[in-house]
Amino acid sequence: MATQAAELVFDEATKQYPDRPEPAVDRLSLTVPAGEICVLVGPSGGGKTTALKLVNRLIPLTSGDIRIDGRSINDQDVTELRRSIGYVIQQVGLFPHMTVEANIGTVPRLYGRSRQWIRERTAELLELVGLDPSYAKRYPAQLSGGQRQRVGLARALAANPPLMLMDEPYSAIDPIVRARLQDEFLRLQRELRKTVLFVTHDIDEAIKVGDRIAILREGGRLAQYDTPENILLKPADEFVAQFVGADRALKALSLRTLGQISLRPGTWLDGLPQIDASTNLRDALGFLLAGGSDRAIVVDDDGNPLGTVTPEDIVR
Amino acid sequence: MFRKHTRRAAKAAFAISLGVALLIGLTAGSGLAAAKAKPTVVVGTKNFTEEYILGQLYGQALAAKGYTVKYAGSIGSSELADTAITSGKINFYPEYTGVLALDIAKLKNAPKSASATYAAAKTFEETRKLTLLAATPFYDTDTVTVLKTTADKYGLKAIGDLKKVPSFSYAGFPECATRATCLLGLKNTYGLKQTKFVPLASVSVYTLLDQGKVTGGDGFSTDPEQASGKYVALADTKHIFGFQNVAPVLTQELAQAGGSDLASVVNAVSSKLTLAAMQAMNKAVAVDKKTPQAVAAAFLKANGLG
Amino acid sequence: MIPVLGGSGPVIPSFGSGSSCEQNNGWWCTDWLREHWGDTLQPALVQHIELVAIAIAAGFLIASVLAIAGFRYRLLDVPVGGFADFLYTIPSIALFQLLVPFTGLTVLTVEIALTSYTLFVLYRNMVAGLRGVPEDALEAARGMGLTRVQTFFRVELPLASPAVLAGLRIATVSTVSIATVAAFVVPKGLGEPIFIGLDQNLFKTEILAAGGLAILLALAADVALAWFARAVTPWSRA
Amino acid sequence: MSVLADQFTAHTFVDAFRFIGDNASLMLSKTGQTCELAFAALGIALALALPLGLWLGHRHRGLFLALGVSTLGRALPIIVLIAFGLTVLGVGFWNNTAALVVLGIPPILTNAYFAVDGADRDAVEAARGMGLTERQVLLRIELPLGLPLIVAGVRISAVFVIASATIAAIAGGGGLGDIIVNQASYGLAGVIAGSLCVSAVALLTALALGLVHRAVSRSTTARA
Repeated sequence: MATQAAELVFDEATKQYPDRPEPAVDRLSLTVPAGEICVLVGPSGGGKTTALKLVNRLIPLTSGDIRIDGRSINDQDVTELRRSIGYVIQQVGLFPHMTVEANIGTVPRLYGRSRQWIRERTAELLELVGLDPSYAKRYPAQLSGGQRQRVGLARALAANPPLMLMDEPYSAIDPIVRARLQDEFLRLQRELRKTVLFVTHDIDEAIKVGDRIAILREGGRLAQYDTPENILLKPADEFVAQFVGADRALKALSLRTLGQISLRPGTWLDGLPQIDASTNLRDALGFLLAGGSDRAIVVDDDGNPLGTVTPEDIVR
Repeated sequence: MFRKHTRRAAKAAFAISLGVALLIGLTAGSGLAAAKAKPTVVVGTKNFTEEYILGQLYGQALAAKGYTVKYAGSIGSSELADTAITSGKINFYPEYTGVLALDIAKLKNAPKSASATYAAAKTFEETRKLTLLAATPFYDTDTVTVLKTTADKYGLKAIGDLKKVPSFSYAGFPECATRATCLLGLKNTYGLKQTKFVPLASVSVYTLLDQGKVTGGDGFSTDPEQASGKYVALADTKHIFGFQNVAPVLTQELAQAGGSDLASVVNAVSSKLTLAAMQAMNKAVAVDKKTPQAVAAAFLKANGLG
Repeated sequence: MIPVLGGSGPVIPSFGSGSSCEQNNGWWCTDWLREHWGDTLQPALVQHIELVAIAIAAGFLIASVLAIAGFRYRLLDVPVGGFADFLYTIPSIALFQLLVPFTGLTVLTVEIALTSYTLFVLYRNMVAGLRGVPEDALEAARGMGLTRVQTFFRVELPLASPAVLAGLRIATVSTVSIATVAAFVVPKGLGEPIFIGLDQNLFKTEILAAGGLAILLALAADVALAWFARAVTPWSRA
Repeated sequence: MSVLADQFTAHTFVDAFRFIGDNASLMLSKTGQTCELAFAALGIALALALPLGLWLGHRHRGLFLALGVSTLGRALPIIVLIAFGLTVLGVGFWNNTAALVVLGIPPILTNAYFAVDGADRDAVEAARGMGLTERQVLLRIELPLGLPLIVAGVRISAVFVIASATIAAIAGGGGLGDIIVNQASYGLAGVIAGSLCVSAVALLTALALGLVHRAVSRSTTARA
């Protein structure tokens, strides 16, 4: 699958509703580099979803500009613009009267793709999102919530768009399935390298999913736009600090794995617990504290010891 | 597009040739009465069995002699049929002479004989661009019909005897309520002021008599039920029901266009319509459930008119 | 004076006597059914189907236009829906008579009245069907770049179709039933044999046969439309 | 056959209103007869269909019956019912009332069934959990919640019954139908006048029940 991604730029983008005193989005400026996931996060009323819908012009800009690969969205035909952007929403919005295949084929069909092309593409996409290709002939009513969300993602990817907009895609799904879908999405992204604008109200999801996080405060103003690490460790102001939570240092631990820190050279001691190098620091700390041991052996995928780690090493 | 043009052109050509042919036909035929096209007869009827049969008798006889006949179907009461013929929606319908004289013309003094009734009806119709052909031998008057058991119980023989019945109720067609040959006659001429009237739009009066829902009903003398012995028709000593022979009403325009030929075809049918014939045909439809079409066809065939 | 019609008396042929069942007004005279299927019942049935088919087709067309208008412009919905409701409320026999001054005792009168009755159910169901399309599907359609027309034909219309077809079923069954009253105005349809049966001292066989045909026709139409609805909306079974 | 079209002038409806004025007592008594027949039938239909529909809905049983009855109710032509009634019950008030009751039952029964059957299951479960008896669940929770739909059913039934009551005139049912089928006596103006009166009765009844419907809808929405 040919991968392509576009750079997304918000340039003083503003949305002001005539009947409200405060703007919904206030002079938002940020750049999402091609192939990265930018998560918009913030309290309700922060204008996250509004900002997302400005991009595909479901909500028209009041002032400022939004550019995709340097081209203003207002210079493009609105239907063309929308067809070129993948769109995933919380309620999924599958068409109940169409089979999974017909749902996925909606935009390709508008582009005049053949049935054969759509059938093959559907099979390919279903596999990509972790569904058996036999689901192609089912109706949405015959799918579980998680399956529907997967089909929704496949549908958004159908025309291979360079930019994806995802509006709280996993909010309505139970935590276990949500974690699995997040993992799958990240795996997919490693392969596809799309530019993704992702809206969530869940800071943990933002930290897990985002390459960059934009925190919006009430009134649609950008509070901070940075990598998850910097957001957690160097919050720009009191609002951000409060929003990411008092446990932000702990959350920051989840950003790195044991393999990414320097370990003590392995003095081999029998009876010490073993832990995978791919475990993130937060989980490793929990493992050590819960195990009652002050040291563990870090092993790689093949079980070879790499060194040992103590709680002090992790929080340093 | 091309096809459409050709078809339209063909149609136009056809219309022109038809027009020319008609013109030639008219010029050629102007001196020859025999070649004159026979007029179209639009037959209407009132809304009960005997009228359906009469409509079929006249219509089929005319069609057999080469007239174009259109059936306008059942129109309703005499009043509606009258509206239909005066407005030109139909040009032929069988009517009862007494109804014409008393209910349509609304003559104050009822004619005293069948021929006087016919004459009065014809005179009236001719003032309105209509006319009558010859009347039938049979007559079919309304009768005040009661169950035989009722007649025996109260000793009823004539309409006047009804005063002996404590609460007299009477069923009939809705228009009976405002007709001199019906309810108004009972009230005004016989003095049966307390009569309770039950209008029936579609249900037979005999049904109500059978069910004991009314004391009397507006029957017809040619109804097959009258011969069953189950009912008694009370004598109309004051002649409120008049003389009800049938005569075909037609427009003067149709009468002139059809000339003596049309009149002779219609009169030939009328002459055969005796009381016995009409009762037999009514029975065939009402009791033996034959269709009016079939009964009329059989009768015309048997009499060499079909 | 009355013209004298001379000549011999009439020959009164045998018209064939009815069966004893017919003569005694039986409940179910098979002889009558056999004899009069061709000349009475079958033509009445065909006429009845014609009356209903025309009314439903016209009603469906008019209701579609009104429903699309009422759906797009909500301001129209109240007056249009109210008017359809108003038409539905007028008793059929009254509506027939109220139309007579304009259209006479014609099939047109009957069709206008029957069509008016279908509007209420069809219009309401169409609008409800269109309004009932899930918001998320519409949002997804817009977000995916479907134009308004595409959204209407590919998403709204198919999703409204179960409600529309349900309305069509109700309207068809009711119209088959109401059309029997049409015989008050024109001697057509299955109402006509019923009226004739009433006139012939309640000939039960004819009334039951024609009435039964009307009921069977209504139920058959209902089943056929239900089957059709199932066939064209496979997703609603999922 | 457009017999009557020619009689039409712009004055026909004016004449009809004049007819009502000139024959006020006649119109009043005929309208009264129609109302008597229709409302008696409606009352009986209500008394029969409402409890049955509520009970079936409460038990969530008889879906097939509820659907079947509503389709059959629509499919039954009134003139067939009246004609059939004539042969069994004879001519008169009771034949017509029985026919109208049969016609009036389906919308009430079906709507009552679906109103109760579809009442918010959470609310019903909460009520059971709070210890309400089945009877109390039905009368205090399901009935009020389903009231708008029930009233809508009564409204459909009422319109249907009034319309059909007019047709009862063919079988000596009296009322405004007598005038409507008797153009010979009352003239076109009378026929139109009768039709206007029937329509007015139907519309007023529909309007009144429509207002009740709105009132109960508002109260249940406010409660929820």
